[in-house]
Amino acid sequence: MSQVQANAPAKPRLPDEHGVPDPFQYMHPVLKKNYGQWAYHDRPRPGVLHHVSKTGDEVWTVRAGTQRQMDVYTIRKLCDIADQVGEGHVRFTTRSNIEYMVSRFDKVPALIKALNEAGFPVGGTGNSVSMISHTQGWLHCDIPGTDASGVVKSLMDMMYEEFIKEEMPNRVRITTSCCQINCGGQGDIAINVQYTKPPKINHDLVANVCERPAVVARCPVAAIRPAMVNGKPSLEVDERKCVCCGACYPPCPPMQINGADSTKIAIWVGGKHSNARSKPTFHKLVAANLPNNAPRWPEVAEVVRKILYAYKEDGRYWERMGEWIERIGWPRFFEMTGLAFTPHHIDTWVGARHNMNMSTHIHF
Amino acid sequence: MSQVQANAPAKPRLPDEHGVPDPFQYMHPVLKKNYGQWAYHDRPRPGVLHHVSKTGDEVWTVRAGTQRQMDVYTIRKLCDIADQVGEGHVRFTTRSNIEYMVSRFDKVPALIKALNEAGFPVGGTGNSVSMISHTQGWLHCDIPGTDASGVVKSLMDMMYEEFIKEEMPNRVRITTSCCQINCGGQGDIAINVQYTKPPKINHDLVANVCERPAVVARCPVAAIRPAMVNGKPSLEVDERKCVCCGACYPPCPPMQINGADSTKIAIWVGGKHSNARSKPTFHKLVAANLPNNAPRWPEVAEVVRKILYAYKEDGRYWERMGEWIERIGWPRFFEMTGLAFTPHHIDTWVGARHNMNMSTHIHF
Amino acid sequence: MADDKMANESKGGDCGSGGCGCKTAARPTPNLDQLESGPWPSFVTGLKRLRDSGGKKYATMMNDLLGQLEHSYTNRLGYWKGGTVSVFGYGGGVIPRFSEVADKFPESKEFHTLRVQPPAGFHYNTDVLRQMCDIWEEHGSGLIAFHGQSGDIMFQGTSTENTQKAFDALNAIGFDLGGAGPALRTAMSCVGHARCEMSCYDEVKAHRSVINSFLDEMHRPALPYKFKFKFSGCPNDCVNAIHRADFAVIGTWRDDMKVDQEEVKAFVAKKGRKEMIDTVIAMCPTRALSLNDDDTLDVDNKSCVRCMHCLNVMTKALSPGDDRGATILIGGKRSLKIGDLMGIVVVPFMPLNTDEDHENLVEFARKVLDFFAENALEHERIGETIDRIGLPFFLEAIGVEPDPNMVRHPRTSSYVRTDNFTEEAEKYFERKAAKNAAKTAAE
Amino acid sequence: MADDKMANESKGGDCGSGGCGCKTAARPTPNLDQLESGPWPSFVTGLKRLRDSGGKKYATMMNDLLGQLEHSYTNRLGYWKGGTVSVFGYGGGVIPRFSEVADKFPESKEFHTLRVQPPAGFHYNTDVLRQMCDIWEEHGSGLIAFHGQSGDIMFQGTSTENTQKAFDALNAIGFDLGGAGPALRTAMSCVGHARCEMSCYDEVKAHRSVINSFLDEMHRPALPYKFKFKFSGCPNDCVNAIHRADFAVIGTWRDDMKVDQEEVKAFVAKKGRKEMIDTVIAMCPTRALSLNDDDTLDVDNKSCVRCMHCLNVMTKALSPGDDRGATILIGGKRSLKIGDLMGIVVVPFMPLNTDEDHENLVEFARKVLDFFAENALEHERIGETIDRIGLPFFLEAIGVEPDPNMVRHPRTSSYVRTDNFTEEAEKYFERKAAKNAAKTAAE
Ligand code: SRM
Ligand code: SRM
Ligand code: SRM
Ligand code: SRM
Ligand code: SF4
Ligand code: SF4
Ligand code: SF4
Ligand code: SF4
Ligand code: SF4
Ligand code: SF4
Ligand code: SF4
Ligand code: SF4
Repeated sequence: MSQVQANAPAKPRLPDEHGVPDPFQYMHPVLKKNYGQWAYHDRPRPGVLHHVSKTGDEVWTVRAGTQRQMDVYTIRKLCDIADQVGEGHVRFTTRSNIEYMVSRFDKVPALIKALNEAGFPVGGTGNSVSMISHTQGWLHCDIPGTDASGVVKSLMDMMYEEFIKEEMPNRVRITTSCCQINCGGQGDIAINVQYTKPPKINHDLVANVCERPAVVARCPVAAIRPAMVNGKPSLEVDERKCVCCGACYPPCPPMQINGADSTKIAIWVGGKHSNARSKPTFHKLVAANLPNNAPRWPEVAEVVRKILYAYKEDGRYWERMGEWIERIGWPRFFEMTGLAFTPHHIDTWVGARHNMNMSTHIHF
Repeated sequence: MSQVQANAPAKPRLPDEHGVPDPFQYMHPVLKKNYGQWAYHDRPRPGVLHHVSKTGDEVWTVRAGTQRQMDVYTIRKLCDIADQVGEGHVRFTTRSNIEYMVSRFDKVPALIKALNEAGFPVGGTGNSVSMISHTQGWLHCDIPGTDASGVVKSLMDMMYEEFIKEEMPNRVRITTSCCQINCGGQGDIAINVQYTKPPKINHDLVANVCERPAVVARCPVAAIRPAMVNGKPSLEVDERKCVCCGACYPPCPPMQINGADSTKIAIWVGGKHSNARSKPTFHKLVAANLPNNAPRWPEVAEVVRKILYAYKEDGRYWERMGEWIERIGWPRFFEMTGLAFTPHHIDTWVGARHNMNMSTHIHF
Repeated sequence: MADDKMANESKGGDCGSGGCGCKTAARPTPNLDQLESGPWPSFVTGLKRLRDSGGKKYATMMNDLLGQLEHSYTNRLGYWKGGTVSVFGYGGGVIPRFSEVADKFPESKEFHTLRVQPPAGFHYNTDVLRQMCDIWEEHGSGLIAFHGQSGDIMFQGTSTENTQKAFDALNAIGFDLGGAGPALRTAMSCVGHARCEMSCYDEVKAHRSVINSFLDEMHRPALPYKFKFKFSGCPNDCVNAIHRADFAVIGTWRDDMKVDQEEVKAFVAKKGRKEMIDTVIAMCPTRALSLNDDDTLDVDNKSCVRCMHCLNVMTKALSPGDDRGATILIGGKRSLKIGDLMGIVVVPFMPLNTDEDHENLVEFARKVLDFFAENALEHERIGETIDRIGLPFFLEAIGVEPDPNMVRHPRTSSYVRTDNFTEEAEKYFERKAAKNAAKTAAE
Repeated sequence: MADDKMANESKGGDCGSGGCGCKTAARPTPNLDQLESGPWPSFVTGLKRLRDSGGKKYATMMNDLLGQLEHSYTNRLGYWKGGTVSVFGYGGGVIPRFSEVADKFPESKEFHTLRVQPPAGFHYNTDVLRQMCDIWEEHGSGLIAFHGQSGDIMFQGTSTENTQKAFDALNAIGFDLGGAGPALRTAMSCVGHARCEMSCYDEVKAHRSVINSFLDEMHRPALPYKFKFKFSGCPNDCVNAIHRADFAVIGTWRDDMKVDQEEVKAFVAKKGRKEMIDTVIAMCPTRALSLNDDDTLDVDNKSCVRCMHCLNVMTKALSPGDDRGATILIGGKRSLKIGDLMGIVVVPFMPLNTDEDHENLVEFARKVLDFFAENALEHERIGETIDRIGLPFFLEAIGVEPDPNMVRHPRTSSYVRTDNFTEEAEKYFERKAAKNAAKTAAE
């Protein structure tokens, strides 16, 4: 028996199911000491938070932008900064910015200098444009209509000044998603893929690659029917019904929804997760059919810029993007941004009636 | 020929299609003179409106409640008052109150005295409980679950003081409907029939009285199927699906939805037609299964009374019933009124999700 | 207290005695009697007065009507059924009522109702009311409702035989039947221009010019289902148009509201700053109001959605602008089949001042009615049609351009085919350019 | 400007020369090169650094990875496909990626990702980060994302063969895989108690006690579809729990908020009354705030819905109450199939202070997960299940009593069978009586 075992690869190790690691072993000591005892905070300058605990302890946090998809050299560079001018403890935010905690204010200037010099912009706090949360794109996903990191890089270059300053009416959360599944989630502004043509079916591959019943069940408008095509079992799409949602593509890659000419970008505004003032909301379509022009998506950047600066100029302090539009009204939003209002902006999906104006609350 | 004609009834007259009569021939002269020229109004005392026109002309309007279903003696009595102490011109409001217009304030006291003495309460203006708008009920309709005028009489007796005073936070519009079609419309408080059992089918009558395809199509949950019953074509109801809406009864009276034990009364609150402050809203269920106890509906009156006085006590000036509840939250509404919150209050109809709380806006 | 004099005269109990001369004894009404007490005017007392009006034709009819109503109160069931009764030349306007218990209450076995259109705004003088009473005493039950929920004068309770006579008499003094069945129905307009400072268009003119252009659709029912117009002079919507009308016309204004700062200061002086903030500033739905430290009012008219609240509170200080007209919403209805619907904004603003404006309103109404007649399914209201085919398609069918004021907000669902989005956007820009060009030319 | 020193070292162009020792020349990347300019840190510069890190194992892999990415940029199409790769003992946690253009870019034909659960709250010291870099340099591509949208550390790009080795090394320094496929997924909790004054419960404790109780559901995928927990310390919801989690735990408080009137006055003195009214009083969603003439603040705690706005604006003056806990919402998800859903309030308030409280949270999580496992259809999220069977039935199934805080408002449709309404009402009154009795007993 041992013979067999010796040649057979050593029986692989059963994992230690640690689950979620305990963060206290890595946490900055001032945070650990005042866990659950914080009193208030303020922001001495853009990119820097100052928290004071009930015991009077204080901590300063310097936040800087990263490219999220980081090579080991970048990560080690960030660690060097933490060890040399920080206090060796960092955390990453839900938007993949890095935060350096220090126990003395006088360490902050050196920290900011080092970060900026290493190419990591300090900012993203308070009423700024924070880092765009994004997804995998062509780098890694199996069903992307566009890239993610590339869109983020192009747009953050355009909005760099608004990341390092706090001059917006309120936080601006921007997201991108490289298909209509929308892993990137919702945002004040969302840059999402929008398919514009029904899937082109590669009939040869369907039989052996797709479990057809599953695909048929995935279609939200029941537009897919099994069909025999040149003698082989395949699928057929009723193009009048199809709403180009792409749901049939993941379980059945031969349902080619992507096409250089058909995959476009749409811009949505007014998504909100927090409960401050108003209840959380979904974002709303404002522009579609924008070209999927890698590597810098100039047309997409231009529309995002117009929206951002109309908001910056007309929004009132503490109004999120959606709340600003709720006050000034959608007619003025389309006027101020120069965007077109088309029949496609009018909801036709299930429950569309709820999104209609059943009142005489009219903006002129 | 003339012979036949003489005996045959004189050929009936073709109608003069007047359509909507011109009101200026009946309108009070001060109103007519200042048509479209009014400047502002105030209310000298409950039941009396005072309008001032841009030319400085003034008119006083005394509003009084009526039973809407009026015998000719009542109408002539109202006319006598108009001729003796009014100025011969009246109008009826959308809620069937009568309004007397006079061009001098000194006529108002006599007008009020005459109306009160004749049993017509002066009031229903501004932030009062106005007359309950109602429908036909057992007096005249072919599909009523309860009476209408009787419910109105019982409840207005209970709320008489609030009609002649202006002590509510804002207008209180109450409506009743004697079946679930709800001709009475929506209200701050609505007293509507609510069927609680599927229809009992009188199979003998179905064949010759109902067009079956029409009935099948009327059911919102497709619970009705054609069926042969003791040899005759009839209908069958899937009682698990039936939501007791009563839509099958009007086109097919043998679908007996009414029953002394099964037809109950439900109370709804928070309906609003105006656009002031908030957009128009539908009323919401608060109590159901109240007994259909003609002739005075005491249990229904008690629930309405509790709701009205909780609103009167806690509502803020200008808050309609629905806006008051929006501020204090539904938990406190059920607490203050002592009503029960049950699974039936949670929407299960199409689009129910829109009525759920998808936020952490919680009232404690 | 109810009018004592009238009450004694018609005490049901002792009808047998005295000169009432009716053949049968008064029907016992133990339930209905309980509806005569209490301060609110009693419809039962009124019915008894008709029953006990010695020698009147309707006395016996009302006696049996009271009997049948008591029968309903006892069994908690209704005993009327429909039928077909109409006047010569019209297919609608009469609600036929035949008793299911004619054996027990023969005198009221037929109790039909004539729906008669009132003068727009419900204005009457005592002369015409007395004429109506006389006619209904002659040909009907003497029971009249001012008014039904749709706004008709309801002459309730006459026989098949008297229906035509009653109508002829009312027709002779200038009145016409209203709507019933799958037809254009009677409309309603608020008191508005006649007595209200908030009114933004001539409701009488709009009501009469629209309805009187479609009397064929009212009197000869041939639509897929009923269709109702309602006319409110401002967003306070005193005739409940948005909830209850297929076609709601609501007055509004496009320019800035008029502010009399002296009256604002007087109001603040009287009520105090705290109440001014809590009941006006904080209650504006779009935070368009701000109170300055000198007690004057800042109005951000671009954010104001014309909800009427601040005008309602300070009627002297604030009033509608001068560039007036109406918003049109389509599709309100009540509960049947799919539940209540409210009208959706289809025309955010249409001027409604000149005769030509009113003709445009009638033309637009015609376009919507024609669309309804050709596209609605049997027993489908236009609001249901719009849900079925989608608002964009409806707009295209009636030639109205999409406008952001039609939506609470644009779609949140990505499930739509947008391959012609760019062409639609170009059309939008062309229209906008044309409008701006026209505007600059007009200035 | 990007860090010059590092940039020169990895200039793609002259890779052929110098000691990079890579076998094949650098893939041309004309598109990707355009993503190296501009002030924001460039992921392309990072990828090139890995490609040009002479002698490193991953250099050639990253060269072909860059080639394939450029190929995608040119054709605007993706070239990855899935497969099945896992570590011994686990069914999930690895995202297999096989290249569809392995012929052109062989070195990166396998580019699997390990999803690794981070320390709750994303806290690290430089020591552990350097260890991770070393491990990923040894067994992977050297590319790590802090963090994926669900919150995993994403060790991106390794071969089938190296997957187990990489995992073993990470497992050895105390880390475990996250979730993938139809399984419990990696959760996320905000910085909360560690550094934020708004935090209403111990997020680390809740996150770790819940997830670490269900590692079987995470590592051995057997649910009908994915299931996600997220933990935010207050209604600002900094981890987007309501939108993105099947089970969202959001901190809140039940008693009155704490008000320091001196700090309120200081704030008003600094900002002025007008700004105080416009940005705090008028922005409260339920008009629960009123500014007194002496610049102190009236808070109507009964109307306050804990939206956080006034606390956010005046962090010194206002803070949460002391009776703290969490609201639980169920059913958030993104767009697939029926469009985006948000969580619905299922537990308006659950205390979350003592160990016992945290155990109750885990027990409740277990009940919901068991319900989901037994009742959801294949590929159906729990939010879709609730829409299908109705919230009342779901509440009954998990033994939760209906509470008005679960609804925006009660039903507006009359289409429901209410014949057992009275029994349900009696049950409600019994529960209320019991609760009141318990409360008075406790006082
Ligand atoms: C660090 C982070 C939490 C974490 O665990 O990583 C965080 C931390 C704080 N957030 Fe947040 N939020 C963080 C993501 C979020 C998110 C989620 C997201 O961005 O995807 C939201 C929901 C966004 C949305 O609604 O769509 C969020 C909505 C808020 C709000 C509500 C803002 C509003 O008015 O709607 C506040 C309140 C405020 O602004 O004072 C807030 C306040 C704060 C405070 C001030 C709380 C405190 O007292 O410490 C923290 C300092 C941040 C700052 O910029 O001033 N945080 N915050 C996240 C930093 C993200 C970033 O790098 O930009
Ligand atoms: C990697 C990641 C994007 C990123 O770059 O950060 C991602 C990537 C994918 N997601 Fe996602 N999702 C990621 C977070 C999310 C989120 C956000 C969250 O979890 O907070 C959502 C929205 C919340 C939700 O679960 O709905 C999300 C909603 C989806 C969905 C839609 C589910 C739905 O019911 O609507 C799918 C489709 C599916 O599950 O079949 C999906 C499927 C996928 C797949 C597996 C695509 C597929 O079906 O083959 C992607 C794998 C890409 C790859 O190559 O790694 N991903 N996905 C995120 C996970 C990283 C991590 O583990 O930390
Ligand atoms: C006479 C009448 C119109 C008619 O053509 O008959 C009328 C007349 C006026 N209404 Fe009205 N409303 C009339 C039915 C309505 C209705 C419809 C209904 O009652 O079924 C509504 C919609 C109710 C709803 O929203 O459900 C209505 C909502 C209003 C409002 C909005 C109140 C609010 O804040 O929501 C105002 C504004 C105000 O209160 O100052 C208003 C204001 C007024 C004013 C003050 C307008 C004016 O400046 O003259 C009129 C004096 C009434 C008063 O009581 O002070 N009127 N008003 C109706 C009298 C009904 C009655 O006898 O009680
Ligand atoms: C008489 C009246 C109640 C009253 O006492 O005031 C009434 C009584 C009836 N209505 Fe109504 N409706 C009356 C105003 C309304 C209104 C209010 C309005 O018009 O402003 C509505 C809500 C608006 C709407 O049209 O939806 C209304 C919505 C209905 C419906 C539901 C239509 C729907 O699509 O939801 C029906 C059912 C139908 O039409 O088949 C209906 C059907 C009926 C019928 C014909 C019952 C039937 O199907 O046999 C009732 C005849 C009763 C009778 O014996 O006269 N009645 N009905 C009102 C008409 C009097 C008048 O002409 O002035
Ligand atoms: S959004 Fe679509 S393409 Fe992008 S990572 Fe998520 S599933 Fe993949
Ligand atoms: S793209 Fe969407 S709508 Fe079209 S066939 Fe595929 S699943 Fe159906
Ligand atoms: S509510 Fe129903 S029963 Fe009453 S009048 Fe209208 S249709 Fe007839
Ligand atoms: S009562 Fe309503 S749900 Fe029941 S069978 Fe009749 S139409 Fe259908
Ligand atoms: S709707 Fe407006 S204009 Fe008409 S009466 Fe009411 S307040 Fe006056
Ligand atoms: S009319 Fe309404 S929306 Fe306009 S300023 Fe007044 S309160 Fe605000
Ligand atoms: S969710 Fe609340 S407690 Fe958590 S970090 Fe954000 S503000 Fe602080
Ligand atoms: S927390 Fe929100 S709801 Fe409560 S008082 Fe402050 S602003 Fe108003």
